[in-house]
Amino acid sequence: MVTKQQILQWLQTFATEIEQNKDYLTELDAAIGDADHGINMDRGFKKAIAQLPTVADKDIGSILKTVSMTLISSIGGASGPLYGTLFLRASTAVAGKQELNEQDMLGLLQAGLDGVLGRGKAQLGDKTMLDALSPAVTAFGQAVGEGNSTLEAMQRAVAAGEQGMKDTTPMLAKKGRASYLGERSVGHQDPGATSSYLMLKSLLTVLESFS
Amino acid sequence: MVTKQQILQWLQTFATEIEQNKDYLTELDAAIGDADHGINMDRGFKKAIAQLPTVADKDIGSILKTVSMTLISSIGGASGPLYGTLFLRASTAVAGKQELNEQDMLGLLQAGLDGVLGRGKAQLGDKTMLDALSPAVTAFGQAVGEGNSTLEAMQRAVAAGEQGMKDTTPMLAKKGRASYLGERSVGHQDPGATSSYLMLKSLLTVLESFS
Amino acid sequence: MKKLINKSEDFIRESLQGMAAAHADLIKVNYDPAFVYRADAAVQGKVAIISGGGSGHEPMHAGFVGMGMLDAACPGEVFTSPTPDQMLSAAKRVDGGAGILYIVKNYSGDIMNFEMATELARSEGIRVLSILIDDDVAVKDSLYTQGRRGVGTTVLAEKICGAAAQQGYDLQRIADLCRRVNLNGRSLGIALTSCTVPAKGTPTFKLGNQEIEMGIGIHGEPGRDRMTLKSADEITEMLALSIIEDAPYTRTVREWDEEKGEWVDVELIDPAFEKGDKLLAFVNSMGGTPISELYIVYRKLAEICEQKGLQIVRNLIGPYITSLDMQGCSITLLKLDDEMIRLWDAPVKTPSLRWGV
Amino acid sequence: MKKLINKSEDFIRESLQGMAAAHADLIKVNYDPAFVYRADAAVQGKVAIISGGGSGHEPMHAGFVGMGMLDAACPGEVFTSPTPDQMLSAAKRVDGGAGILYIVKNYSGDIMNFEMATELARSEGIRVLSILIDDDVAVKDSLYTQGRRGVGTTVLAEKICGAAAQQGYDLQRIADLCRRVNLNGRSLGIALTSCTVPAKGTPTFKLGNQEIEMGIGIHGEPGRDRMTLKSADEITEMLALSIIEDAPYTRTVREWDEEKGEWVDVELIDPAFEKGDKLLAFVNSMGGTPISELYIVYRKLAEICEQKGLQIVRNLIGPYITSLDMQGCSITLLKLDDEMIRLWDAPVKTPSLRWGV
Ligand SMILES: Nc1ncnc2c1ncn2[C@@H]1O[C@H](COP(=O)(O)OP(=O)(O)O)[C@@H](O)[C@H]1O
Ligand SMILES: Nc1ncnc2c1ncn2[C@@H]1O[C@H](COP(=O)(O)OP(=O)(O)O)[C@@H](O)[C@H]1O
Ligand SMILES: [Mg+2]
Ligand SMILES: [Mg+2]
Ligand SMILES: [Mg+2]
Ligand SMILES: [Mg+2]
Repeated sequence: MVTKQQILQWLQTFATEIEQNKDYLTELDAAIGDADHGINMDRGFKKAIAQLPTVADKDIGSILKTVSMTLISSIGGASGPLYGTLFLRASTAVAGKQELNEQDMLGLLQAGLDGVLGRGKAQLGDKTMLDALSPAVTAFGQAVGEGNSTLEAMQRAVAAGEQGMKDTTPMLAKKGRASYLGERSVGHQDPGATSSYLMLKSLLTVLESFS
Repeated sequence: MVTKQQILQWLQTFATEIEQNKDYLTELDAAIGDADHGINMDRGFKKAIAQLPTVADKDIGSILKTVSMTLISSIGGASGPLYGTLFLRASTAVAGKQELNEQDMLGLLQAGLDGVLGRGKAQLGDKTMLDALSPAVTAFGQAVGEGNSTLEAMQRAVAAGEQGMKDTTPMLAKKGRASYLGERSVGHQDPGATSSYLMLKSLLTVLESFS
Repeated sequence: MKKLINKSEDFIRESLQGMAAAHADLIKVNYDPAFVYRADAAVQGKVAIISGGGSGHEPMHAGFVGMGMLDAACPGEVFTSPTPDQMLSAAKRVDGGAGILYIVKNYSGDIMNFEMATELARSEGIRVLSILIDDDVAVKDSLYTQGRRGVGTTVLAEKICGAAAQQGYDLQRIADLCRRVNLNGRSLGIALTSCTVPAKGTPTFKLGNQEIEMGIGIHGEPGRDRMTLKSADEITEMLALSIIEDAPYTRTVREWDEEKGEWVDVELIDPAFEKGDKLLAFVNSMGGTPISELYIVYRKLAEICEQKGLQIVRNLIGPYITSLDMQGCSITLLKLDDEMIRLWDAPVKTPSLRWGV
Repeated sequence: MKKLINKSEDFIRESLQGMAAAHADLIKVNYDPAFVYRADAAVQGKVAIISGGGSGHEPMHAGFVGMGMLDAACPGEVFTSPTPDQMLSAAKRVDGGAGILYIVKNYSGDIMNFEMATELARSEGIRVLSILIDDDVAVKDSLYTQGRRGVGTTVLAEKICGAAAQQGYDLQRIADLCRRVNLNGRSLGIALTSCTVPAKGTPTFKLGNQEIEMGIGIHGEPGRDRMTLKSADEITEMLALSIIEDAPYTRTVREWDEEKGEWVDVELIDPAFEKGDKLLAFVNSMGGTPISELYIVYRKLAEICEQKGLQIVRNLIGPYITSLDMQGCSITLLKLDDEMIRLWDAPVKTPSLRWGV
């Protein structure tokens, strides 16, 4: 069971991870975008974390919804609506819950992924955050289907997400700013896929620390 | 006797000298002015030289007047009116002459110097072209007074002008752009004094080559 | 990084405060959420025009708020589209009951945020349409990609639609006009230097002493090609010919269908320029290039247009849609019809565009 | 050097050709000698206002030619005052029979060339007065030196005197007004980077990554002090306080006495600013600094003026008197009286300043 405490800690860990990788994410974005992805994510998640104490006693759905609203109103750009929608849909999937079993976790991740798909209308291989998220969620679902624990499933999800992130490097971008570069977008890792991988990795870190 | 041929050659030599020292004069002006003295002088004297064939059969006064008019209408800035007036007054002093004796030469130089004084209203020690011109003309006059030839007098004039030019380095500028720098103008040689020294030196070079 | 700023996180707010202090007769500023609006908003019975986008393109958009142009502008963080709550608050503040047109530049971020804002506004009973600007011919392909960026034509669309709103056009007519301006406008830009984003503190890309980036956007994103420095005439020729000879451009955009009450996909085609066309020629500084150089570009552009049988009947020259301190320029050509000319000439009174009053 | 130019020797001519092509309704250009003049010159019965100076300060002066401002502008080479024949030809072209005012910035070169032009014009029977602008408080001493440079106040004097001429003021009254504007205006500038003169091709001075030049002029001449980079607020405070607290400034200038028919020395004193004064605040970009940063400066300037009991009643913010591509800014404060306010607000229609028409 993933507890509310672990969810709160996941958000906290992800925010710290973003802060530490702020310059790295921004540099990735400088190469094929507009040099702000780390700055954007850091601004949004700092604000989101600051809101957590006010909702720590609510259910997991409410917590994720607050994160979502803060991201939507403070990030802007592409990542604001995308991460905002991800957390919004995730929050709906787990509305009212105080802890999450394997199926709940799959529901959360799948809903988040669907949110990103619906909002951004990108396809796999377009060189976006989807390319890290989608294989990770698939791997998670498969692992759960095979009867694994959330921790085990998450280990496979993170591995798949990492591979997905790395696979964005040779891709030609079709969505987002990198698409304007045409051929020149090839050879660079996508910043959004990288932050999405960090999000998954943060969750695994927390689960492992509690196991 | 200084012949018309020598005067024409002086102007030509001075123009060449300016061309070769264009960057040097501009760098001197960059330090305490606006980085254009070499560019200005080169533009003006190139145009003046281009006019010489049209007046080569006229008297020395007419030749110098043509130079003056070209400088005035093509240099601008401080050096345009100053060198323009110098040649204008010099031309009046030797109007109608085909060759110049020692007294004529003194008259020419003195009139030119007076022209610069009247136009620019600077004083000795203000860190301007006057600080090279004035001691040179004084030395010339003294040498002629002591019965020397134009060549000998010019040798003394150039030595005095060179010293005067060098003496501008420690001066605090009171006229021209360098004056805006206040104390920071100290320690730099004045560009206008440098071009004036080159003018005197060019004349000496020509006289020596004919002697 | 050398800039006249205090802390980089205060850059936008303090710049807005300066604007508010300087132009109190024209505009007001709301800080949280951030938007700039006409001092006399809401103008009852008039369609309100709202635009917005990342900051760093000043004077666009906030400098174009005022009589005859925008009712509100939503400034995002530097090069980051604003958030839905900014757009929603602005809409509520300037809604004069005749509906709102959002003019949106075609970037993933801008589109998603404006879409969210549109849905929120509608849920509060405000009538909103939005039109996309996608005029940057540097982007070739549109079939499977994001398509073309919105750049210089945005300024022209804001002026023309602002005048239409001022003259009492209704919402649908203004939206149609805005779409027409977009379809008839094309742009291309070049950078001599990179800009420096305050929060990053170092140049976004590095260019050698003899290198330029061709086909840049307005966010310091790299261009399509890097090439050796060329003369102004050669650069102008490259830009102008790429624009003038650009083939008809087809793409599918999502527009709100008011009758159906849903988003629908619409196929739109830019017509190519033709001999005899009347043009507005817009030569824009990316921020660090002085106007003396823009005139050198304009000189060559006018010559090329003349050779091609295109008639420049209006022009705009200066820094209007910039990338912070970037040196470089962009050219926008807009094919004008008589209605657009009339609306272009109509009075405008904003901090950065002003005539006729 | 990276600029949008062709050959450096063609920089000025080609830039003027671009201006002429872009603004044919407002201005015309004569190339040899070079001057820009009102398309409808000579305006009969109106005093003509002519200014001029080195190029590289665009839009000043040529961008200010038109109805309600200058009748002609004489562009010299970059940072080099124009020549007497340019000024004389311009005077002959725009003379409407009511005399001519030359507005001259206080530089050795400008003064000498304008003096020669004035004498030439008079010898041809044209009535000419000239007024010196010397407003740069960076220059302290005046007794034995060239005195203060003419900088930002020039733009304001051209607008105000241009309006006066348009309204039918006679020559002496306009000259007196121009002198009054100069005595009430004070400026100070700062550079973050050096400019690069096209013909030279390298920056005029070198500044370290963390260095700025305080008290620069407009020709890339070094300032009075080099200091480490500071925040916008600190820089604005330094500039503003140096201007506001500047003591009354006395100097002797040469003016033409029409009755005596000769040059006379006149002692002039700038009054100091006082609590309650109404001001025009002009925040100017040196060319490479974008308007977003100017607003940050304006924000602090407005705050300081308020603290000092000075009331900003008009402002001008943008690149109006520049140094090519230099990054930096200058502040000009002009104490206004009611007549000046009225003339400032009067219609103006030039390539770079336009309102009221
Ligand atoms: N339509 C889209 N669908 C999914 N992800 C997208 C889309 N557009 C952009 N992204 C992601 O957003 C990332 C960029 O985010 P960010 O730099 O914060 O926004 P912006 O591009 O507005 O500056 C990209 O690296 C990409 O992963
Ligand atoms: N009033 C003056 N009297 C004499 N010489 C002067 C005066 N003002 C300037 N100069 C000379 O002019 C030189 C600068 O010439 P130049 O750089 O061509 O003109 P500008 O200062 O207009 O750029 C100075 O170095 C100085 O020698
Ligand atoms: Mg980005
Ligand atoms: Mg000089
Ligand atoms: Mg962005
Ligand atoms: Mg000069």
